[in-house]
Amino acid sequence: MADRDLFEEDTLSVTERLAAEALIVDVDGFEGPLDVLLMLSRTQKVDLRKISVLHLAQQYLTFVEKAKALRIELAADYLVMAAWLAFLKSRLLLPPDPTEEGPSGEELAAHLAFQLERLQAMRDVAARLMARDQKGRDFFARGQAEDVMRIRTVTYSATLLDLMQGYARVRTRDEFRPFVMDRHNVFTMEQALDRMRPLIGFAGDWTDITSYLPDGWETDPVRRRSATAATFAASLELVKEGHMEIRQSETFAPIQLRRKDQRE
Amino acid sequence: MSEEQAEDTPQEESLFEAPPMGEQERMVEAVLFASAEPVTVRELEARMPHGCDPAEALAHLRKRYEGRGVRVVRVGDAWAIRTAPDLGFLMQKETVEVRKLSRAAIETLAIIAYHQPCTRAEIEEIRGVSVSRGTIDQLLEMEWIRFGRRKMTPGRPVTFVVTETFLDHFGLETARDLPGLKELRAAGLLENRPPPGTIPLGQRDEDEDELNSPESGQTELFED
Amino acid sequence: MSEEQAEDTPQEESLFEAPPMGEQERMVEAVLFASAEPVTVRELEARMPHGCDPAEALAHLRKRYEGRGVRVVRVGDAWAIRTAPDLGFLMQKETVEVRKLSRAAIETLAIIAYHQPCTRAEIEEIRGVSVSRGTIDQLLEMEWIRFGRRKMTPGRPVTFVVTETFLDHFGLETARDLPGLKELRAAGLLENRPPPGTIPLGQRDEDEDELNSPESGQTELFED
Repeated sequence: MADRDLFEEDTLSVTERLAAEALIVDVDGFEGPLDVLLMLSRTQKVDLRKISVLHLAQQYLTFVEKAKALRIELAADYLVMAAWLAFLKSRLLLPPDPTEEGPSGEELAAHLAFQLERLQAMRDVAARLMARDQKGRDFFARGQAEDVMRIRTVTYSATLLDLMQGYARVRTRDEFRPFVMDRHNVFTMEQALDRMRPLIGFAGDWTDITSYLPDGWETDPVRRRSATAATFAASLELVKEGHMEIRQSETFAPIQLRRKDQRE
Repeated sequence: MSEEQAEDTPQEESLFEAPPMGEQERMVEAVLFASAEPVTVRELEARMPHGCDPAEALAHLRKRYEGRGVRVVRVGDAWAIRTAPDLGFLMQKETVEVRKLSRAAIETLAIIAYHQPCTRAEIEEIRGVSVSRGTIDQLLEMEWIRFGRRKMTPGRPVTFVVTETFLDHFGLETARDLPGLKELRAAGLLENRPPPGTIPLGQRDEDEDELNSPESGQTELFED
Repeated sequence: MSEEQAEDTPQEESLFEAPPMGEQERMVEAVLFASAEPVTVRELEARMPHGCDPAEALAHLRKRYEGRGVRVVRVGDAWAIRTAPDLGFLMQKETVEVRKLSRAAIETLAIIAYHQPCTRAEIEEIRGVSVSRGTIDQLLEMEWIRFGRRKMTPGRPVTFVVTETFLDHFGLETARDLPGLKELRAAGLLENRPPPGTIPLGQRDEDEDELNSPESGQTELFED
């Protein structure tokens, strides 16, 4: 019996306790209940297809019982497997109940045998795979690989929409600088001041403000308006500075300017 | 562009005609020798002058190197030159220490190789234990496995398949050359048999057929 | 001695007798192939079974590779396998990468397209930022712009115009087909005025006429 090899006696002497501890390591070494079942089944020394599942279930249940007796902590899946095998055992032992639904004991047993055989087969081929000649151990790749010069051609692309959006972006930016856009038709007060300062010296008597308008700004109404406003504002500034005097006889009458006599 | 390249080769007159087969063989030889990684026929075609037939040149080259110190080997859809395995003893200097794989990793790898495309649930069902994240990660990191197509089963789980790097490492031409594959299939051990009493997934067979059909992944062009 | 025996136990039986020359040639071939660096005769001797004559094996191997795609060459006092020089062109892999043009380049290109012939100063005035040399160079290199006639203004600055390649890429027959050009012009958005405070160059209007006149430098571009 396989369980004999694993579990000697139930009475706990010091040596047996030590053995029990060693067994914990052993259980840890198993990769789950299926692994244990596979190990147990090997002791039957028959083709896995001819294995006695009933016998195997009994062996496993003994294994679990002994483990419990030795206070070996078993993971839940070991216990789940034990419960399932106990169920399987009862199905195999009792005559089939025709009213009962679900798979028969034979079907379940056959599937377990298949699972064990498949796991064993996978282990066998895994071993064969690892026994193959391996690169870097048995055969070798080129040691001095030549660099493949990568000629990377970078193609840049842009769509018409990109182009349009780019242009619109640039142009929209311009719109947020209105003074740049509008200056063409704007005569600023600074410009008017610059123009008037050198002229006022010659204006000894009352002179109409329109004579101070810059050349070429009189015809276009837009430009004339801007120039008139700038010149008027500049005049007020010059009056404030005390360089000039300004007068208007009545509403909408011509505005007249003259140099302020500094001695007064 | 390839015409321009052809001008540089000895076959100046062959602007519209491919170079002679002997010359093509030399080219394939040069490219395979230069690369440590397997080179696909497609890449050969892209690098060789227009009109070349790298597949045929490969067949010639393979024959030429039979029994020599290096061999022309097929790796999936690609080709490589590798030293003859019997001369491994000369290469202690080049030997690379392969990271020891755990038993779980080796088994997981074998299950993926023989059952691909294979889900994590299938690996767990076969091994009877859960697969740790680290095991899969390690195999992915080594580039021995990669993600395959998702399965058309509920939850659309991801699948794993083995890579060309895997084939290259174990000197396999295709995944079909895995040792013992035919016997396992004949024994029905590669079938995905659902436990009795559960609803069969009904998808596995399709996928398996695909894996084995000549129309799948690996082309038949280079079968001897 | 048969080759098979040599394969299995190359060293054991050759305690007193060296492997046959053919076998030695295979060994040299494999070592030269797998080694990361050129290998000296001395190193070969150390790695090969006792009694081998690597110098002679090398001579045989060298002859064998004559005229092949790779050659056995001497590097200092060591030996290596290298690609035949006439096949160097195969060691290039061409890849084409498509990248989006930078915003600066797009804007510069758009300004040139809409305002051509256009000087760098004009581009900068419109964009409000300086134009980097690299941007202009990139557009020139792509052959989307080229140099136009010099401007008849102080300093005689060079101008840029768009090319046929540009028109091809954007599917335009002429630069006048640029969408919205006329509309933008009608809206007065394309009038280019000198910044206030500078002396009017009195050139711009002429240039704009030139842009549209068939007699100007870029005739071929703008003829319908």
